[in-house]
Amino acid sequence: MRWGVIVFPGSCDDQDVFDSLARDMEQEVDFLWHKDDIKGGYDCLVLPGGFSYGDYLRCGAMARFSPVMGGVIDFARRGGLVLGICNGFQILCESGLLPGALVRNAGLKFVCRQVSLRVEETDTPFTREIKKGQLLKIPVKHGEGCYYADAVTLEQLRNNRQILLRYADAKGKPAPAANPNGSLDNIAGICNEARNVFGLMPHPEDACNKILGSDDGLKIFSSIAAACARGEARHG
Amino acid sequence: MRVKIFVSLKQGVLDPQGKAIERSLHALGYSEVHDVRMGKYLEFGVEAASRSAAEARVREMCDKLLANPVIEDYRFEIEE
Amino acid sequence: MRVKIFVSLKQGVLDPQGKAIERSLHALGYSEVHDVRMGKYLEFGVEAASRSAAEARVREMCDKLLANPVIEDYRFEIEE
Amino acid sequence: MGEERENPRAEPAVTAELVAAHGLTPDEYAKIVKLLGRAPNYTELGVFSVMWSEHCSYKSSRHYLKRLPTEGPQVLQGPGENAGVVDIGDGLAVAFKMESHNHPSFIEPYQGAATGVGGILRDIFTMGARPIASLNSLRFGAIDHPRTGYLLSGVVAGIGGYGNCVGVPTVGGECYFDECYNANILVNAFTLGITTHKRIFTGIAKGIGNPVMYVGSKTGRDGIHGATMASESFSEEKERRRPTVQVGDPFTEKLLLEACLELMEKDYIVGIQDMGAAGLTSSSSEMAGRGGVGIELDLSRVPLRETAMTPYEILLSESQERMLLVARKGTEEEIRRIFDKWDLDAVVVGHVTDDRLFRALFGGTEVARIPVAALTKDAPVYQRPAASPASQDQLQHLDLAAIPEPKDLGVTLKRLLASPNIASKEWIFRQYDHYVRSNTVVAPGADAAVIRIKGTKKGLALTVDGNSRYCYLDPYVGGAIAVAEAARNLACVGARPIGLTDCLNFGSPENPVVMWQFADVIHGMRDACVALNVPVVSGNVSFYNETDGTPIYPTPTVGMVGVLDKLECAMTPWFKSAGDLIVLLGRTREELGGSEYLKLVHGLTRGTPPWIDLKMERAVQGCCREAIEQGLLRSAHDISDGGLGVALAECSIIGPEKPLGLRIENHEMIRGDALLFSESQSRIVVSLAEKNLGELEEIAARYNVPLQVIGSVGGSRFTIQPLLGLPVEELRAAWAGGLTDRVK
Ligand SMILES: Nc1ncnc2c1ncn2[C@@H]1O[C@H](COP(=O)(O)OP(=O)(O)O)[C@@H](O)[C@H]1O
Ligand SMILES: [Mg+2]
Repeated sequence: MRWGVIVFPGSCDDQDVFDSLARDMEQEVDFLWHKDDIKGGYDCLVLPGGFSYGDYLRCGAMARFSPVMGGVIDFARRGGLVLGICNGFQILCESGLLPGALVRNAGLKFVCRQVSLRVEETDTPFTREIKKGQLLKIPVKHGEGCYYADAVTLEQLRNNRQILLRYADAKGKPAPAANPNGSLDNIAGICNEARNVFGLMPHPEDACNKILGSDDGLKIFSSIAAACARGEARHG
Repeated sequence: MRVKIFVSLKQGVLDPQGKAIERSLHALGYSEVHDVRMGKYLEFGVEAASRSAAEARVREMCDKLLANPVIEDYRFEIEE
Repeated sequence: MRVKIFVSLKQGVLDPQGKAIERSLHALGYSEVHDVRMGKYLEFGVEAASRSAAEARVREMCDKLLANPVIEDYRFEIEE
Repeated sequence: MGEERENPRAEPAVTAELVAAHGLTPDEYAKIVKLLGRAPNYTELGVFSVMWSEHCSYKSSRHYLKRLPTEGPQVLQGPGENAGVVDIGDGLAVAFKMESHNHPSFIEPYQGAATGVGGILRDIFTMGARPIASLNSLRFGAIDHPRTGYLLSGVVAGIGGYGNCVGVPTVGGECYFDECYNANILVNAFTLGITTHKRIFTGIAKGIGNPVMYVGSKTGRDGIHGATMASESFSEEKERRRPTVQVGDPFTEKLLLEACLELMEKDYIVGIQDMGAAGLTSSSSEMAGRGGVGIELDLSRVPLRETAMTPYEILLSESQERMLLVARKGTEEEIRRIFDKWDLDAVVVGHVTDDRLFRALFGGTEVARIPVAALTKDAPVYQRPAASPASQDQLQHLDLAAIPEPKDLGVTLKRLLASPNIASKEWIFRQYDHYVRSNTVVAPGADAAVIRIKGTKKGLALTVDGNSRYCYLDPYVGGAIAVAEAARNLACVGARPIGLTDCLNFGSPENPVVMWQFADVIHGMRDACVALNVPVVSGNVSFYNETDGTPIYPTPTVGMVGVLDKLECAMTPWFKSAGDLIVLLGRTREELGGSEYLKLVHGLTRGTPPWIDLKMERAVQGCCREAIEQGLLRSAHDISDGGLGVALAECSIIGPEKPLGLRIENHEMIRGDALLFSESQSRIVVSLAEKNLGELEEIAARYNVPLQVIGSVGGSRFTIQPLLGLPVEELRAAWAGGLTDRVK
């Protein structure tokens, strides 16, 4: 399969995503510059973490208008798989591909640490290889990762089972103490209704090798690879 | 013309910054302060044929970029 | 009384946010915009015997906590 | 083509007052007149004042810095450039340096610290290296001083805010609190970058006629030399001209970083240097100085952010996120195209000349004409008077017999663990992205950080250390220990030191006591560098750090880098499994002088610091490193602040998993507080499976290192027979909350 990693001027984790896909998973990966349109066929587009445009004003607010986003939105509308990590998640919310918004951490400070994530749904291309309720050890590092949505939206997310990851404690309970940023309902990652767009605050690319303390991030990437192997058509 | 835009968090969206400021103000002895809300303040110059023309443009800018309707409200003033 | 405080960067102090916002407004076709400055906007309620009493207190709060005199200016409005 | 600009303001006459206001002595002014063969104009005076400032000229320190060893087969670039460069094999090299940003951080903690990080990042990518890891060394006043919380919060947020946004992980550092920093905090920022041997750039101007290009942010009146304030009187629009605190723009820095690294893939660049202190002036004259050429600048072409800026202001502005480069003639267009891709200015502002003059034009008229040598190699050098204070002997006198032993040593241990100098620094490093670039193998919380080098089997270890209390009591010993402790921290993760950088933070060089401290610290550092075979490849001196009129403790901070040939061997300090033996390498003596214990429990900063035998230090480190490489150990932790008691507690509690207790039954027979809290040097506590003990003993014997099995790991209690015993959970709680609970 073929992955495209979008590069905004202030992307920081683009190389990390590239390396974990290319080195740890031996996948075919291209960088896609934010000023270009998307050419050629891709199975999955990744919006990496970082500070796309300095994250001035609001995280992801300006990235949403960069030329490449038109292509990303079409790609998603055609059913292509889109993964937004951290700043990528923020951009997906800002551009309306995902509901809700990510606001300042409740603690007001940037938080960088390992968290454990409970996998809530597995009938998606992003979590299909993972067992329901399984715990993943993956780091978060963000200043504005507190997920917010109004009551109605939140209800829809629950009803459509769009909440894919929750911050949980060692026992797997989504307890307040396990919530690093005050996210509603301990939400760490959600998908859209069509289940082909996934945004999460934690960084799987920083957990793709045992030497880094965890390789649970691979489980998300290999779920995507498996889904594509199952012949979901290219969307290019 | 000069434009002044005030972006504030919607009621119901929690505002940890405002809360933190309120706490520090109380700690400093300003106990008379309550309901602190923190927002953004933008100022810029703009050329436009008329005030109403400017208003229309500024409203567009806010809806498109400067405020996020999911979490924020905005209002603005225009001075000749 | 309601207090509204506007904190903005001093003249001449680099305002990266304002700069970036101006750039994207231009990119979006709003080329009529210039000199964008970004600041903080605070709103809160306060009890005070008189308007002037409130003013004195609020000025104190700004000098002590709400604005950093090294890089920021502030002004405020008080509504009964 | 820049439009012709008029100097917007008539320049003031150069008077004795104005000279003094520019921090130049009458003698220095006389020297300027002699070098020029005439009196300088106002703009030239400003140029001299910054180039001859302590910060740029190193006029008080140069004489002593020469004593530091800077050579080694691995050294590709020693001191004198923007950063040192060291070979790490596989055709790869690392560039690293540490910089201080003390005074700006005290005035505006967030921006001061942020721009400090920005500056050191530029020093690294200027060399052609991509920054991959940062450290920071911080000193604040007493934790309960009214300003400390505000300064700490601002500085940490600033370091994180800038480093996180640029995408460089902050993988470690250190942070201490002492009254001597109440009114003069220290913020020292370290960054390391990686490159190849083929891709090393330097700050040199060569090739007559080559264009000089300005890239990056526009120029404003940021941080213009304080002298302008002193000479405000003649100014009309005073308010607008007041020098302003520099505000950092990490996003622009990120663009500048990527644009420069992309440009460096091509061979368009002759030389490149960032515009740091004294901005355009120092970068251009220093590059010309290194190349033995002249430079002509047309200031009317410099991209400006503010209106009505004078030549003086343009030359002295310290606006951030700017670089100056000398390009090969004819490549200007290509260069502009690359910077355009990243939405940055790239403007030709001058060219290299053969007259060895620093010349600045403004709208056609010449506003400065100075021999480059006068600004660089002919700048004053002083050998200032140095004398140890009469009180030093008094200070070093400590009568242990007069120091009562605490009744409950368990309580005392908890107090030490809760001391902000020893307690967990998690509150700090949680605010730093230490994962980005996905290389971090040992994150903050260990003796040294370890990062992998993708595409190799190697790892890099980084640490920063310095104990100013030791330096205050005995500058020589303190200087030696700063180097030794850094190297020991590297040995504890299994790394071999390859080079160091330093920040030398001292009081006023015009104070003979300070110069004595400076000379002795350097002497001690030199001896340790030689003994441990670690060259100094870069560094930075910060004088005039005074708090309430008295100098801070002499505070050298040492940033050291090491290589692990087998990354998978990287060691961590915490216990791994119950039943393991606990072994002490090195010997504990009754050395409580200058210890954290003496200060915290008895309120004393006196005595002589622990002695250091550099031969023994080298042996202990070698022994530990070899044991790690042989895979014999499960943990290794250096014994520093707080002594054996604190080090053992840390082994029990600082790990990511739940705490592991221990039982110590065998140890030296000295007074209990000395056994637990003496900070004797050259000691490392390790744990290992019993079956490996024989091999470890064999290695220790070969290195002539004293080895003692002192106990074993296990259980939920922390017991040191017969002195103390308590639940390990209590120790963890004290350590975890010591700093965190006090900054809330
Ligand atoms: N300012 C800081 N920034 C980042 N990490 C820090 C800072 N201060 C301390 N740390 C981390 O906390 C741990 C303990 O620091 P320290 O007590 O200085 O260790 P040591 O005494 O072994 O040098 C180290 O891993 C260090 O990297
Ligand atoms: Mg230390």
